Amino acid sequence: MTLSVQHLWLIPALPLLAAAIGALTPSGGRTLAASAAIAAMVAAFVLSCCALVAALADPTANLTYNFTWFDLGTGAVRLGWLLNPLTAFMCVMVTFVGTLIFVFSLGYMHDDENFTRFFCFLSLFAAAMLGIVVSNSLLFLFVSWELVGLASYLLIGFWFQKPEAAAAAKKAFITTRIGDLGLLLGMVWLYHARGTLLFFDGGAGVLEPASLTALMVSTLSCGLAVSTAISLLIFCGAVGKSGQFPLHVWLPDAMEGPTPVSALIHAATMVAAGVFLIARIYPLMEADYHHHNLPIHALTVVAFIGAITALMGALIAVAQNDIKRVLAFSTVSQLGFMMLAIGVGSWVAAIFHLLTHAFFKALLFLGAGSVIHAAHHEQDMRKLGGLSGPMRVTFLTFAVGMMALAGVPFLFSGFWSKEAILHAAHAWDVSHIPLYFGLTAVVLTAFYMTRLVAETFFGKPRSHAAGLAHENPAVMTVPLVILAACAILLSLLAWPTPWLQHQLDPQAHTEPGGLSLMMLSIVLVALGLGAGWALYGRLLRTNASAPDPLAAALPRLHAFLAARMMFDELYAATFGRLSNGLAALADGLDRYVWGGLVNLVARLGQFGGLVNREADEDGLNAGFDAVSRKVRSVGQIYSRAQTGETHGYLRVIALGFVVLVLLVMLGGVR
Amino acid sequence: MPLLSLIIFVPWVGALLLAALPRIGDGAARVLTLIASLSTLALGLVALASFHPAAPGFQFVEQHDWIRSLNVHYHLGLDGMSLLLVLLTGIVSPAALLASWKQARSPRYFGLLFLALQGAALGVFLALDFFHWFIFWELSLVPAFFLIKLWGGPGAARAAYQFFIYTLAGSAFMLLGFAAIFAATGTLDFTQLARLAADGLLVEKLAAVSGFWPQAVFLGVLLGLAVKVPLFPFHTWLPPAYAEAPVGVSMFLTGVMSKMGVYGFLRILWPLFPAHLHAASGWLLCLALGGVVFGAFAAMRQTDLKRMVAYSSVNHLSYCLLALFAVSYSTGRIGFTVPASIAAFAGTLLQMFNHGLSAAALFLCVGILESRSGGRRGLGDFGGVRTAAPVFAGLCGITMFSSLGLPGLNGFVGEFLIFRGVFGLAPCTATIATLGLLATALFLLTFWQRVFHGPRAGAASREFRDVAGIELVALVPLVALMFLFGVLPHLLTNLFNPLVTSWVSHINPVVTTAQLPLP
Amino acid sequence: MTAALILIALLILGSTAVAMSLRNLIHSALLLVLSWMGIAAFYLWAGAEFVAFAQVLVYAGAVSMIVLFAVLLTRRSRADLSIAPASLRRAVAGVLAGGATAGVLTLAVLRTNLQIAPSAAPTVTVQQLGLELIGPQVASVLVVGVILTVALLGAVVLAASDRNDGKEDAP
Amino acid sequence: MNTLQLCLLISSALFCIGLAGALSRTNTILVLLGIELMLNAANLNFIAFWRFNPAPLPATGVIFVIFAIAVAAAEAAVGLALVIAIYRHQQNIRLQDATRLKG
Repeated sequence: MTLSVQHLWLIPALPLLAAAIGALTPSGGRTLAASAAIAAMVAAFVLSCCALVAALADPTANLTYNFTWFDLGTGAVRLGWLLNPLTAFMCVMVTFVGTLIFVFSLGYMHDDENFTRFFCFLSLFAAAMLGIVVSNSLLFLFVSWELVGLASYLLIGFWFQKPEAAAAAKKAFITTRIGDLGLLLGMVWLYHARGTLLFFDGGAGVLEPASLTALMVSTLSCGLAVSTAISLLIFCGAVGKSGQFPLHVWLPDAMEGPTPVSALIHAATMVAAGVFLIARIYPLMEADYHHHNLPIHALTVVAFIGAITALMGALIAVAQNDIKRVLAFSTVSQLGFMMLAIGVGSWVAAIFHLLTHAFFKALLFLGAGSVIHAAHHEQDMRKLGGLSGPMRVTFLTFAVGMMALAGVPFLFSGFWSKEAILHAAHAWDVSHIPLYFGLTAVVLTAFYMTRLVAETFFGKPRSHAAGLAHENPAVMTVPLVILAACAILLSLLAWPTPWLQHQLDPQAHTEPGGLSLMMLSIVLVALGLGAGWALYGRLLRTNASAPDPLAAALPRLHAFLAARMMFDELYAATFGRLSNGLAALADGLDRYVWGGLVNLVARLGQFGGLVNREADEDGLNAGFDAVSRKVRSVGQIYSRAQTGETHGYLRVIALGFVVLVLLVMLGGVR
Repeated sequence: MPLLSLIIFVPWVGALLLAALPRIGDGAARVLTLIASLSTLALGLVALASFHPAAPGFQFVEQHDWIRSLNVHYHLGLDGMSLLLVLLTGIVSPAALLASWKQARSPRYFGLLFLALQGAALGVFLALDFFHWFIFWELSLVPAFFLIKLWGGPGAARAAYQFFIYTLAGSAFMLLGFAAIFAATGTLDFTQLARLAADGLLVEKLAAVSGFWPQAVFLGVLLGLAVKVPLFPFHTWLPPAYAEAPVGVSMFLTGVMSKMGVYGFLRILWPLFPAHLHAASGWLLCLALGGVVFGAFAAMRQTDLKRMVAYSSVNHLSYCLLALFAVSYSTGRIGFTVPASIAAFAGTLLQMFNHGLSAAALFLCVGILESRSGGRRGLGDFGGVRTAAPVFAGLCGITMFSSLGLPGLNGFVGEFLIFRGVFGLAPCTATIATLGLLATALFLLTFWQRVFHGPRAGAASREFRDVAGIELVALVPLVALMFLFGVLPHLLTNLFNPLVTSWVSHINPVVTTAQLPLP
Repeated sequence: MTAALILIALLILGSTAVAMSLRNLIHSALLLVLSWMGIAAFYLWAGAEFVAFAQVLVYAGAVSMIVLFAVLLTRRSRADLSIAPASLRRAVAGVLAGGATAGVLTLAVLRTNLQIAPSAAPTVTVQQLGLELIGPQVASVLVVGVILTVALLGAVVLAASDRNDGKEDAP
Repeated sequence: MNTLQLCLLISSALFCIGLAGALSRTNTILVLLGIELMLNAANLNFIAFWRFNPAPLPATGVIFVIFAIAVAAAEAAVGLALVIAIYRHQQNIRLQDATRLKG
């Protein structure tokens, strides 16, 4: 059974419907809201599978269905749906992981009083993400993109009574919006340059050769190709959404939301959107690549930003103590890997890593959630420990996730997707710096994940809460098991044959991955694992306040990393102050300058009145008074004529008339 | 049936009825006011039903001789832009009345003044002869003044005087300008004047009187309209007036009256003085940009919620002017393209409508907050309202996101089209203007965070009613319309697409080649 | 023709002059009715029938009645009806002023070269008048109507007896 | 002297009689009647000019007189009402006694 592209809108529409149901359900209707949300996700998953079947029938085809949203002048603003393997794989991943996270939430949020609203927001989140995926128009993609931002805002701030959660939500929204402004400008520019925002439109779409050529050929005054400028602007959006350097600061704070939300944000929906966007518009990003006279290529920027992000995220993760924060920075790092992959020209590797990462990162977050839930919301791993016994299922599945993330060879999907990226970086002919950054990050990843597992699960419980922890009900563990299985099984997509690669991009030449590079990365992973075990596994801390061995060795570096490289402070000192200053300036201008001007004019008027009055009193009025006294006395004389006697008046009128006529007649006055 | 006259005068008849019934009860006065106010919506829908968007020119035209010796006609007409604004008035006015439903002090006089204000605003949107257009324009000031002064907050008297004097001073210049136009051309009819201007005769005739006149007249009219919109930096009357006015009046001021200025720009200044506008548009573009950026940043700094929303109005309206000035700026230059201009104009009209909805609803929300806290509306007077009043928080949140331009709600389409247009015409301006978008998000989210999130504090720590009854009746339709026009913008764009197209096609590049320096 | 005019003139002027000099107010009023009838006769002579009838109706009918009522309302005793002419000085002054005006006017009339129509009297039918009145002159008719109404109301207000008047107006 | 001039002389005489009467009598009612006579004299002129105009406009003089009569009637009504009011106030209707309005 296949799903035709006309009906592709059903996939986002179903969760949206569930969100509407959840929004209108009173807080008592828990079952209705949750079942609607999960049923919608399952249905969307089934539809996505059908869509996948349809897409794989001809992987090279871009099936589109375009329609008019509204007329504008003589033209129209058009939207559309696009079905190709990229869409289909993403849909399947989002709906599958989403469904599992939804089910997990049933258990995790069971005691929350805003249960229905939570499912409403989750559904909205999934719907918006699916909207991004199925869109054949940058405009509709942007619409969904912003809705993703909204949903993340609502979910991160779900426990809005906590000031930290509220602040984190706002930070996430604002930070991603900074990137979105770039995306908006890029989109507007693209629209202006091409007159359409459809990706594929029978030859007229922006991702089709005619358009790409036109965009690449025209250059700006600074020598940049228009396509480069547009690509970079759009990339700004991805930087914000996908937590790339330098806009990654919101991602760790987003941990303030409930853990399933973190799982959703970090695995399936929000951060994946940025990578997906760049993969979607890859032809545009790549358009300037073979044009050698340009000062800069869009993809180069992407690769370096990705490499910096990968290394930076891994470094910061080493020094975090909050279990979710470690995972958050590992997400930053892995997203950097994906961007790196796109930047070095292999968007397929990026999507592959996106898919595998979605599964094992969801697994890790849900596992962390399971731990947190069991340990009564204790998230500091220095206070955990010894959970491998009481939480058997969680421990095992978490270990699978950890090994997938660390890139333990062969069995785990993460290894294959990471290898694909490293190979692509190796094959990149511009620079090898991203490769070295990536390899360093690989070591660090293995290191901090080992630390995480060791501190959380091994040794003895180091707090009362951790001591009381026991395994969670099946509604929470079953999704873990499924995800763990997937984290392993997904290896099959890449090995023994690079099947996924063929489906996504049949023309791509598969690099015959150098065996030496693979060996090197295996050695590096082993190094990381070993170092982690040596530092944290053997010397298990005995109580929560015992010093960190790394902090003891390199206190200043550790403090710097623990403070997340001071980015927040840096931004607060620069942009925060700048915008506050601008606000103060604007307000001051208003209050004192413009308002002052207006008041000055008013004062001048008043002053004029005052001067006038004084001058009148002393100068003019004195004269006037004299004159008017004279006039008054004369008037009094004259007023005696006003006897009030009617006859007198009448007589005067008659005589006046006679005199007048005589004057006219005799005097000849004509 | 003289539909347009009915639209204008039914509210006034309602006001007269209220004036003639001194012994009417408070409840009956409220109901009568509401019915008279709703007539605008009903008649607007009648006009909508028989409106032909594709027909050129004005529809439902009523033209009668009035003062023959002055060549003044009673001339009413309706095109897509007027219809949009009439409908907006029809939507916002009843909502504003409902928002002031609990107004304890003499609802009869309140209703009387409000209906007078509504009729005057409608007259401005429908009149096509400067003579009565200006009468309506000035008449709208009088009830607004009394509404602010008598029903407003503690600083209301000062704010009302400032509002009145400032706008009156502005329109005095406009009146002088039109007196000059009348002296030179002998007509005050907008359509005739526009035709003269299109042939280049208007400036010629003015210049025949004295070389300085065209510029002076242009500046006079510009000043009058700029104060009304308001264009940065003529906006200082706005925040106190909006903040001190009672909630319903704030809603009407921001929802409808602020549109009068933009309407004037599009109906009068641009058609009559395209060349002068073009010559001045560089400066004006900077001023509009200043409004966008400074309006938003100044809002960030406010602690009074109403002032904050008032500044956001400055910001949002400046987008409309930004688009207009960008079109004017680029006519005859290399950057000019027809699709971008169409998008800019369509965005302007959409933004006018959508800002009316969102800002009115935002004021309504602040008013509800104010009513719960005993008149206080500082940023620090609340906290955790979302816990106390979840439904209200939801509706207010939707309003806020609509004002912030979230896709899926009404604000987005207009802003997108404006950016699309302005970017096509003046890219740097559009780039800087995005700062305004960012600052808008910043201050609205700060407002939301401080007032609604966190633990219950301030007014919300005591008993805090959720929205119910009348408030819900006022707020829910506005919110529903936000969704409707966000998803289906063609409901609005179809009304003015042909109009906008014809505007752009009538831009005469020849006029603009003559670079007229400002004095 | 001229003879008729002279007869009419004699009637008008004679009755008026006598009316103005009589002592008895009632007699004066009645003589003035005669004078007004004479004026009506003049209108008839000149061919303006409608005006003549209006004159009869308004002056001979209505105004004379009002005058009589006013006379009767403003007397306290029978003696009040006969009023001696005012002081001789006043009378002389009045006659002098009137005579001077008359002289001037006569001079003016006689010295002015006035052309007259050789043709017969212009005819104007009542229908023409009516059309004129509700056509081009409709605004004036309306204004006159308003004036009459207001005058009527004003007259009623002024004349309406109010018992407290005296007290309030007392200086 | 033609007919028109004769008519004008008659009206002048009437006017002057009215004037003399109004000036010499002290009874307010008679003064008012004198004024009415002056108005009538003016009406006579209108009709005379209308009658003997070389190029008569249709009905203009007649219309004028009709309006004048209407206004005169109104004036008479108001004037006599005033007389009654004055009488009620000062118990006589001697015009020279009604001087309270003097400046």
